[in-house]
Order: sequence, then C-alpha cells, then structure tokens
Amino acid sequence: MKITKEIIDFHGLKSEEYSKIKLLLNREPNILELGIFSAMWNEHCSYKSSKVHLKKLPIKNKNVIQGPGENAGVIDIGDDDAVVFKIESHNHPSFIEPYQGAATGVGGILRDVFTMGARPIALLNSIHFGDPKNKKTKNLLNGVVSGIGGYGNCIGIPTVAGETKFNSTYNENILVNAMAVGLADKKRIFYSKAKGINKPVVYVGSKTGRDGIHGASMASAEFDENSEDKKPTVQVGDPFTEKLLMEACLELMKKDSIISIQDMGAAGLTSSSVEMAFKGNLGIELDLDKVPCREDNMSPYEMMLSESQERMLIILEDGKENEASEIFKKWDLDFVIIGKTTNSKNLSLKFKNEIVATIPINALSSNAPLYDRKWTKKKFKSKKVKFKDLKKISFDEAFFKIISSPNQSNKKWVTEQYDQMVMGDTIERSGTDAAIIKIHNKDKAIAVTVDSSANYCKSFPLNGGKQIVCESWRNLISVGAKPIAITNCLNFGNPENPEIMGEFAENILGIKEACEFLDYPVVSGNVSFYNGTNNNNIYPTPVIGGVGLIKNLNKIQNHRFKKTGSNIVVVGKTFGHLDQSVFINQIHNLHDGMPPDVNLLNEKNNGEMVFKLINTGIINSVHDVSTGGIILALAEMSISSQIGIKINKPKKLTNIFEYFFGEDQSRYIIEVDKKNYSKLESLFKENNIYFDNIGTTQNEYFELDNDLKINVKELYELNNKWYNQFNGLNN
Amino acid sequence: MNSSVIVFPGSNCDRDIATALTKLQFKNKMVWHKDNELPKSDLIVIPGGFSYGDYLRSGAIAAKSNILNEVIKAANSGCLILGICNGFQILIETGLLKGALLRNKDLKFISKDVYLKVTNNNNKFCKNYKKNNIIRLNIAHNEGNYFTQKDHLKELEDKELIPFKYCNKNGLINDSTNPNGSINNIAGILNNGKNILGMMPHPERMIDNLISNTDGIGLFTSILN
Amino acid sequence: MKFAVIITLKKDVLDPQGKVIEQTLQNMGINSLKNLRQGKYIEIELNESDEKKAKSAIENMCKKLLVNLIIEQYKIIKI
Amino acid sequence: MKFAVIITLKKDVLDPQGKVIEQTLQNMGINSLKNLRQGKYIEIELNESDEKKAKSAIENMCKKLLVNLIIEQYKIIKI
Ligand SMILES: Nc1ncnc2c1ncn2[C@@H]1O[C@H](COP(=O)(O)OP(=O)(O)O)[C@@H](O)[C@H]1O
Ligand SMILES: [Mg+2]
Repeated sequence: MKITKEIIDFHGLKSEEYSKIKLLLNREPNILELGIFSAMWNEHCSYKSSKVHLKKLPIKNKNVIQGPGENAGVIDIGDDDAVVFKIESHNHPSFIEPYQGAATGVGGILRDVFTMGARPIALLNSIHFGDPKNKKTKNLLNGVVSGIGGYGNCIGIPTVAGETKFNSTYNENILVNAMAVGLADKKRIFYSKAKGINKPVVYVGSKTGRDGIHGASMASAEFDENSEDKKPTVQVGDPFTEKLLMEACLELMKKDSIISIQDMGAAGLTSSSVEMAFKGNLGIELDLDKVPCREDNMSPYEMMLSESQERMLIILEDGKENEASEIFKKWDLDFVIIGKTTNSKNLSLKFKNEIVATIPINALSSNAPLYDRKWTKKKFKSKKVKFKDLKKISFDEAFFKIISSPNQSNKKWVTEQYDQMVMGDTIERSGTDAAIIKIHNKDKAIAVTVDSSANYCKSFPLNGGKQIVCESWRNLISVGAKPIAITNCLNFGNPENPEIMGEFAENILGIKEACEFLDYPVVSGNVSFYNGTNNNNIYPTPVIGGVGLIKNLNKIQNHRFKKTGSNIVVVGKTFGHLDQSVFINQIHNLHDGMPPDVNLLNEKNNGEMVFKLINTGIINSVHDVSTGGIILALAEMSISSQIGIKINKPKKLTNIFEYFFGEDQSRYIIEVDKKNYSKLESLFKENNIYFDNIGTTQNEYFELDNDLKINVKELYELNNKWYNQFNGLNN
Repeated sequence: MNSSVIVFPGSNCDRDIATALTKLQFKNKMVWHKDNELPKSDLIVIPGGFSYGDYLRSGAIAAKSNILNEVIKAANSGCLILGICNGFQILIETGLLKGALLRNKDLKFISKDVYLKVTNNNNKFCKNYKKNNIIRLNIAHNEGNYFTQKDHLKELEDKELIPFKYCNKNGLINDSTNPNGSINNIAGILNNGKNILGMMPHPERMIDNLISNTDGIGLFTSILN
Repeated sequence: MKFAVIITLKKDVLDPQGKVIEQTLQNMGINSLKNLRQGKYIEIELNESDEKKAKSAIENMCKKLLVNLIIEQYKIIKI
Repeated sequence: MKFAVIITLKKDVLDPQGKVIEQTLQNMGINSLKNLRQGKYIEIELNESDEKKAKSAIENMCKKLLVNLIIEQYKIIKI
C-alpha cells in the first residue's frame, strides 16, 4: 500500500515528521510501521512538546526512590514500605463514552501502580465538567461518576478523595483524571527495563480486540482487503479481569522470575514492547501469530495499535515460564510467550512467517521529535476590582448563593457511589481536606489529596502553579500529615498555540518554585494537551495529587468541630483578596484580575506551625482556607460536625466581604479549647505567626454578627440540595 | 472457634473479614473456591466483593463453584454460615436463603454508613446485641434491594428471621430510612434453622474506632460464645 | 446454530430498573408509555447441527446458570 | 400496543459479561458452546393504537435513553 499524504495526515504526523521517519529508516515505512511511528511519536507517548519544560521540575529528595519516567513514582515511607502513585488523564475517551472512558481511566492508572509491584490501596479522581446548564453535562457527570465507581468498587480498592468542578470552559472537553496509590515492599519494586538477550517476552491478561485503535476508522477500513465494517471501537473496561490480572501479577512478583514488566496502556503492545527494549538498550522480536486475539482476522496493524484493556507484557528469567504460567492459569488468564529480547536494537515483527516490520528502537524513542515550541508570556489586565464599584448584595444572600452552588455544594452524591471502606484501612474518607489510609497492620498512615485551581491558573499561570502545590501541601498538613511528594496531571489546550504553550511553561515554573521551596518533589505525572475544540482551549488545569505521611496514628486531625465553646482562630494573615475569588466570580460574574499572591515563606511557616500544633495535641480541629475564603471553610466545619459558630468581625477589618470571602493563601482555621488558648497564643507569638481570634463554637446556629444567622441543619440542607435538583429527584 | 472464609476470584472483602475474625480470636483459614474440601469449621463466611464481576446476576456464578457444594452440606448439618454483601447474594443464588436481591431502587451503587435496628436477637449471630439496639454499619452495594413473596415475608417476620432492618438514628423504620428499597427495610435474613445469616451491611468494617466504630463486634462475639 | 434466550422477571417480582427507566421516560414527556420492564437477552452460538439437541443444551444452560427460576422466566428462540 | 427492544453490543465491542458467562458454562462442561454475548431486553407497552406512531415513539426512546449508540445497537419488535 502506498503511503499517501492523506494517510500521513490521518496518522497525525506532520510532513517534516514523515521525512524524519524516512531518514531514520533509510526507506519508506510500510503502513504498519507508519502506524507504529504515529503511536510512538504522538504527544501522549513522546511528550514531544512538554519534555523541555518538564525537565525543570524537582524530582528528587531523600524520600524519592523512583521519580518520573517509570510507570509510577515511588517514595520511601520508612520500615521498608514504599508508596507508589501516579495520576493520569482520560479526558477524550470520557467525553465520547463517559462510563467506559472513566472506568478504563481508573483501570489504566491501577495497572501503572501494580506493575511496579505495589498493591493499590487508594483511588482518587479529579473531574471537571462544563456548565451544569449545558445540555451534555448531566449525562457526562452521571456516566463518569458511575464509571469511576463501577471500576473501583468491583476491583475492591477504595475511592477515597477527589474533586468535582464545573466551568463552561469544559463544555466540549471534560476532564477525567484518576490517581492510584499503592503500597509496596521497598526491596521489591519492579521496573520496565529489559535485561538480557533471548529472554521470553510474555503476554498476559485479556485478549486483544479492536478497541480504540487510534481513531483509525478510515485507516483500518482502507488497509484491510476485505473491508467489512470495522469501525474503531470504544475501549470497554472489565474490572473483574483487572482484579484477576492484579492478583496474578502480585502473586508472580513474590517469586524471583520477573526481569521487567510493563502494562499495555496507550498504544498497547507497541509502546510497552518499545519501552522495555529502549530502557534495556536491547531489541525485541514479536511473533504476532501468537498474540491472543478476541476477533477473527486481526491484522498486525490492529494488534500493534489496539488499546484493549487489562493486558501486560512481562520479560521472564530463563526457565520460569512454567511456574509463571501456572499462576496465570490459576487466575484463568491468557499467558503466551509472544517473542524474545534480541541484541539487534530493533523492533522486529513477524506475522505468518514473514517479517512485517523492522524499526530501530531508537527511532521510536530517543529519536522521536522533540519541540521547544514558541510560547508567549501571559499579558495581564492590570485592572483590579474596586470593591466600592460592585453592585450591593447582602452578606447572607451572597453566602447562601455560594454554599448551594454546584461547585461549592456538598459532593456526597458523588462519594456515596464509591466504596470508600473496602480494604478496611480508611481512617478518613472523602469530605475532609485529605483522605487518610492506614498502612495495613502498622501504626502509620498516609494522607492523600488531589487539587486544582483552573481560574487562578488561567489568569496567572505562574502563580496558579505555585498556589496549587501549596493548596495540596496545606490539605495534607491539615490532617496532620507530613507532605512527601506529588504527582501531577497537566491538562492544557493546544500546545501549537504560543499562548497555550506559554500557560504551560509558566505554570510549570510555578509548580517548580513551590515544590522546591517546600521540598515536595514531583515523582510522576501525565500531560494532556489538545483539550478543547478548534480555537477554544480549556483553562489551563494542572491537577496535583499529593501524598503525605502520618507517623503517629494518635496525631491525626480533621476539620470537624469537636465541641461548643471553643475558640476559633484563623492562622495566617487575611488581606481580603477578592479578585478571582468565588465571590467575585459567582456573585458578580467578574473574571478578570489576578489570583491571590502566594508567599512561599509564609506558606511554609504557617504550615509547619499547624503541623506542630497538631502534634502537640492542643487543637481540636483544623481546616485549610481555600476557595470561598474563611466563611466557606467555617461552613464546612459546621456542616460536617453539626456544631454552630458565633463569629465577630475582627476590629481592624474594613470590609466584611473582603475578610470573609477573600482567598488569601497560607491560611488555616483551627478550633482550640478555651483553656488552651493562652498557650496557643504564646506559641504563635514565639514563632512569629500571624493569627486572628474570630469567635467561638456554639450550639445550633451558624452566626456572624448581625450579618448572618442560620440553623446548622438548614445550612446542611442548603449545601446538599443542588445535586438532587439538578438530577430531578425530589428527596 | 474455627472459621473459614471462602475466596472467589473477585472477592474483595476477604482480607477484611479475615482481619476481623483473627482480631476477634477466631482461628481462621482461607479457602479457595476451586478447592473440594472445607477445613473443619464452626463458622463459614462468604465475603463481599464481586465474585465474578457480578456478571449475569450477582452471586450467580459463584453459587456454581465446587466449594459451594461443601458449604451447602455444612449448612445442612448445622454449621454457622455468614454471607456478607456479595456473600448474601451468593447464599440466595444457592437457595440456602430465599428471596432475591435486586438493583437498588435508584439504580446507583450506595456506599455509606447506615443505621440498623436489631429487630431480633434470638439467634446465634445476634445474641450479644440487645433487641432493638440501634447500630451503625457501612453498606456498599449495587444490588441490595431484598425482595420476597408475601407468604415468605410473613414467615420471616413471624419466625423472627429478620435480625436487622434499616432505620435512622432514632430507630425509625420506613421508606425514608430505607437506602435501597428493600421490602420491609430488611437488611439481613436468617434461614429457618437460624444457622445461616445473609446481610448486606458489613460488620467487619466496624470493629475499630480508629477506622469507624465498633458496632460490628457484637456479631462476632455472639458467634464466639 | 444460533439462539437467543430472553430472560424476564416474573410478573410479581419487582423490577426496580424497569421502574426507574419508565419514570425517566415519563419525565422526559413521553406520555403514551404505559408500562416498561427490563430483562436480559443472551445470544448463544453452538457447535451443534441437530436443532433438537441444541435446544436441549440451551435449556440446560438456562436451568443450570442463566436463569434464576425463582424470580425469572425464559424463552428460547432460534435465530 | 406492546413492543420488545433488543439491545446488543456492537460487533468488536468487548463484552466482559458474556465472556465470563461463556467461560463458566464451558467450565461446567458444555463443550458445544461456541460464543455467547449478553444484551438487554426491554418490554414496552404503549397507549397508542397507531403502529407507525408507536414505533416512532419507541425509536425515540431508544435514541434518547435506552441505547448507548456509541457501543450498542438495537432492534424493535412488535409483540
Ligand atoms: N470526585 C470526587 N471523588 C472523591 N471525592 C471527592 C470528589 N469530589 C469531591 N470530593 C471530596 O469532597 C471534598 C470537598 O472537595 P473540595 O471542595 O474540592 O475540597 P478542597 O477544598 O479541600 O480541595 C473533598 O474531601 C473531596 O475529597
Ligand atoms: Mg481543603
């Protein structure tokens, strides 16, 4: 078959890229080879637009065992325990088929984690949808949520935290990011690097079907002689098979038989085999006749590009085939030797006794295109919102509107569809600043959270990047965890647009700066570009997944008020920054202006202070202050505990809106017993920490001077009513 | 006391129940579904999970496994059998318990803590609870909507074969406190011989205050003595 | 030889799924809808050319696994 | 007027349910089984005496709610 311009375009390759392929091969590729190049050279596998920027991120410190570059990052949490985690996007598939897209997103990230030898112990997700009024939103939302639940619940890993957000920027491009966290023995981590020649390459898991063959509808119809209807099909997740695969892999990992192991994710068999060979500086030879296929007459092109789920590639030590195959037989899974490692440094594919493709591994990996794309710095609209120019609204009206709005409403309706308790180690479930998972049979725990702030990142990518790392850090601190490392999912628009590329570049600089300052390195992540349609790119939406360590299970904290009559203290200074706040955004529909400033020094000092307070045990509850400001944070503390508050405006305050809705960073709210207050005060003074004592907890009423008074039960109702209205239920 | 936990390929609460049993001083063994023999047991637990992905009908495929023949034999000779969540569904599919577990009324997976009233404690599983105790356990299921024919329902009520019903924290039992649509708010049932208990809520998740509460312990200690 | 097995809930068994679908459709404004019940449809291909034998094999599958005869009923159709 | 809607997965779409059921039946010793796929069966009763109108109403329900056209296909049968 002749490779035409049309076919090249269809494969998403630029003409310069095609020329480069010819140069690297010293000839024209055949159609199979072209397909393989297109899969390996696309943005998703090659990171060609992001690599130069990602290099800037800090990826090491004393706790990091494995940083980015493997299936997942690995950190040391002491006692030979390692935590393995990563986040990944499944945005486009979820927009096409929300249930399956989200489900397979969860399946994919789980494989990344257990491939490394870790048993997954927690799932998280960050999901962003368009305007609730948009016709598509309801279906997408319900489909995605049940897809995430469907997969995690079935495989039996608790889904413990996440975020659900709405913004019209996602109307035509939702975001579905899933994070998995696993626990491994530090001495038994498994990597993808192949070693040794003539080692058996084994295919395990589900059979290969025509799933998600990268949009190759036209391609596969054309390439196949008997071109029957062969539409590319959506990947369907099979959590039951994944469970079998996970158990079988973990069982095999107890033996000394695996040289290297790699899940088949995007670009399936192609990327897994190339990755393993490339890292080992070897070649690999596959006999495609042996690949277990679900359908008749599958072509080499289809086999190599299929994205069927629940499959793995393993390189075994010599002589371990029988032992390994017994394990997979026990779990009713396919186990087939489909090839071997070679010293040729080529990917070589055989089909029906013919060599059908030969490509130097380097051509697919280290020689893949790399772009330092043009980018422009963000230009700012310098105008700051003047408070006196705003339309008048009463404080309580604004507050009620916000607390019952889609974004700020309680997300119980999401999290009640996720099994959060299975595995029996969930100490704090969704609804807190960070979920807490006990390390099985040990006296320690990890805390996990995911966060994003697209509005901030849109208006000032650099600060947005910093802010989101700090928010993640703060969420972990708030439950008494020492933040250790992050994973990140960078969801952006079209990188060929210099403004978008600028958002990306500056955002990474912000993330870098904060991570460095807080000693909070990045150990894994994912980049998703081309989110949006035509010239309508989504807001830059980096999502940060943070993991922290709790060494003493008696020193855990949460945001639920514990008793009436305690003092309520705001830690950190409130300047009243309203630009980009929920208040300005939702109540005044203004979207210009800069996000709050991030002072890393204050962030660190305040955080370390709160961490110390939690450890001394003199405070009753803690909550970080984020979107919505102090009043929203207080509301969440009241709603979750059904304990009210009585707050007075601080005296020096000029404006109640600015004080209570302002979104200044580095702040926490803490509850402290009256009897401990003076001790607290002196600790703050000793450490130069700014604080405001704003009131006390009380029974029944949520009350702010004469500006707001509502029964806590009613507040709870307000906070919970949105989803049922949206979904047309009447309870 | 000797206990056995049956493990199917898609079981996922097997470790949790084993942890609970061991913590509460049972001598526990895990039994793989392909096995043909049961270790000597005073209690057999069929744990929660998605035994075969819950494909076809939840519990249907597991009910056909080798080991279930042995479980049925043991049950008929009076051994205590506890089926939790998917285990309840499996017991229903084997016919050891009567009725059906249908999709939850709003067709959504439900995972949350619920209140239960111990409506009958006159059986080996509940004797350490007081009658009309209100306890809080976690549920996590898609198909927990218990249904049975009128005459069987009457039998269940008359013979005190319903140990748990969904309620609110004040013990109110009605539609508004029914999470999944179960007939008469039923959360668990016993067979006529009262040696087989199937229940949707997870007692093994409620044995530790750090994680949740200790309301599940009563069930295990009842069995123990 | 190919067969379809149609499995439906017996008349007096509650059908929560059907009920919710029915309600949703009614809320969507479809007023002519009187009743809706959901069942399963299973397509089975057999390596068996004798129709009688094939049917009895399918009958057997239904009884042994596919159908819960306490709450469900079934119909076998050659297709 | 009563109709049946039969909803099946499109060809080439993975059917995890069907796969497990097939394997179970095979493990139970049913060797003649070649292939099994699971779908849905929905029985709908309409208050509508004009068959054409009824059919188009059902068609509408399928497209709007009952069928996920990305991975499923359907057939409407008058019963
Ligand atoms: N999709 C989701 N999955 C799991 N938990 C969620 C999800 N969406 C929201 N949550 C939970 O709801 C709570 C509130 O979310 P959010 O307001 O985003 O938290 P924060 O302000 O602390 O970042 C968090 O505890 C979060 O874990
Ligand atoms: Mg928070």
